[in-house]
Amino acid sequence: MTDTIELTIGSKFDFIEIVGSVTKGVTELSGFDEETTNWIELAIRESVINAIKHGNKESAEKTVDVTYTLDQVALTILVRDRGRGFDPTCVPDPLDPENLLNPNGRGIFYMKSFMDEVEFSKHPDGGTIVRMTKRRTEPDGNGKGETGSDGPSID
Amino acid sequence: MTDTIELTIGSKFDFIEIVGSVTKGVTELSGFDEETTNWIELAIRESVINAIKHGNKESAEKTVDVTYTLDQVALTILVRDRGRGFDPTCVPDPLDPENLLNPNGRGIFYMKSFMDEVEFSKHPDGGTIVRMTKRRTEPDGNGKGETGSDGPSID
Amino acid sequence: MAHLSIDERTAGNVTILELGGKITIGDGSVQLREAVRKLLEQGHKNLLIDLGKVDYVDSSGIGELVSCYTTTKNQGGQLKLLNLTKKIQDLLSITKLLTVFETFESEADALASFGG
Amino acid sequence: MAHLSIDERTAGNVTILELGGKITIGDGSVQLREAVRKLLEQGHKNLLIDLGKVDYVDSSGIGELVSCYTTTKNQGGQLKLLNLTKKIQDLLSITKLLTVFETFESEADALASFGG
Ligand SMILES: Nc1ncnc2c1ncn2[C@@H]1O[C@H](COP(=O)(O)OP(=O)(O)O)[C@@H](O)[C@H]1O
Ligand SMILES: Nc1ncnc2c1ncn2[C@@H]1O[C@H](COP(=O)(O)OP(=O)(O)O)[C@@H](O)[C@H]1O
Repeated sequence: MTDTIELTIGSKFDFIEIVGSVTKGVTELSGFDEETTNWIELAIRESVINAIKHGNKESAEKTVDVTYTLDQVALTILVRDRGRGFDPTCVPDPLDPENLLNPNGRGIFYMKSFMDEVEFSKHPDGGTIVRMTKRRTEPDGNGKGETGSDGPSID
Repeated sequence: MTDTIELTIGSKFDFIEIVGSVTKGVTELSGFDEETTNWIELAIRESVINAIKHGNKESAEKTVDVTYTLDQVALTILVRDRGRGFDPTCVPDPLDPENLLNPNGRGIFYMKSFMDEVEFSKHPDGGTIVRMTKRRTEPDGNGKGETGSDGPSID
Repeated sequence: MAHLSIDERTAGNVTILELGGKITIGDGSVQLREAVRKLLEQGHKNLLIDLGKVDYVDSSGIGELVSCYTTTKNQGGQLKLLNLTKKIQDLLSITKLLTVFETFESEADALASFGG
Repeated sequence: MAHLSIDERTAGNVTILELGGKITIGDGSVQLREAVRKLLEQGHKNLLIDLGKVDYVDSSGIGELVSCYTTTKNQGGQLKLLNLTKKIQDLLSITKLLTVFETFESEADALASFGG
């Protein structure tokens, strides 16, 4: 069985809290533990902030769509904006020593750290689609159940 | 300026909490006080429960759309289901002494008590649309600002 | 999420059900119905429902309180309410249910009302 | 909603900024920047940021801490961090910022580290 929830907002940072609370609600329903829920919420917020800021450039009439799809294997979240798109392979690495003190440039890195998969594509009608997946069970299918402390790997 | 937020869910009671938290987020952004926020949340939950239960009859593939529109005058919320519709003039009055001990039949009454306007209509493609409005300012335009304790009138 | 907790205790011939959390469509309402049904089956007919820690009730929850009231009365028992929150008070009031339920703000008064 | 609170106090030659709430895009980040800018202008160059009561930070918030660090250093001052929550610790760690910031779990140790 598949469950889907869709949320559409205008391009205002004020609405980020609402995206956060829907994300929290969906991840809790999905059975993720509290820590994983927090990291998923952070990843989605970062993606929606990028959609508002870099994609729609805060123009009020452009919307951001967030779609949550839960199946037995994973929670998949799509974030779509109406911007010009960008080349994700050209984004500077925030771990590069020369970028370490850059005040920007960590959003996509956090998204990739906290989600199992992050893919960028262009919507046929224009705009960027970010597709993020978090698996509900261990990838090797050993039946360990919900991912436990699947947070970032700390060195 | 007008702000719109749209939320679409499948017909599952599990999703009511998510509708509640979006409603709370939107009403807080609208500047309604805590008590008014609680009553608006209750009204919207009742309407979405009706859409899932009586409208879509809990069939998983039918969706419920909730649209929040905020302008300077009011917060307007539309709840749309994919059901057969009903005649709201035929709903029994829960205050009628013979209905007082009926375990059901208070949802629409609460919606009308806590919102300024509640209207039912049929969507051209089928299904019921419930349109609920809560004014942000006093109706006589005397500039009193946000509605204060605009809760139910207690006898 | 969205759960009702029910703590039972006895004071003389009265069973007090201390509810916490949410009495809403689905879980909460069903749990309350089951708890009351079981007590009535076991012969406990004086029921006092303490609502002080209930933070959310919807029309299903109000309806469930009405159902429990009726079921208890039909079996010769009494069901009364203790510690209404402002929200519940308002929801009962506008649907004229304060004329149906006996409600109390003090446990001692409530217990005394059931008689010996 | 979503607000940052900033309490300032002085211990010897160190100004402690006790943050509470959220350091996120918009409000939170701007408030922190303004507070640090003002302190530097007033000649307070030893800054200790207490993050113990911060419950939410996003990449903008982390970026703002980096900005404040750089600005302070460029003006000949020092900015250090106290009481990282687990979340902030993780966010700094995976972006290798624990190699940049001096961090402390005890206020006394932090104060001592600034020297007399
Ligand atoms: N939705 C988007 N549309 C256009 N450009 C984007 C989008 N998301 C990210 N980018 C680009 O990728 C860069 C890196 O993004 P990110 O890692 O989130 O850091 P930051 O937002 O702090 O710059 C952005 O500066 C922007 O140029
Ligand atoms: N969206 C809807 N679609 C079809 N019928 C509805 C809808 N909403 C309400 N109704 C009808 O109106 C009646 C009264 O609704 P309500 O006052 O919410 O009480 P309850 O849901 O407890 O019966 C319902 O029993 C149902 O017959």
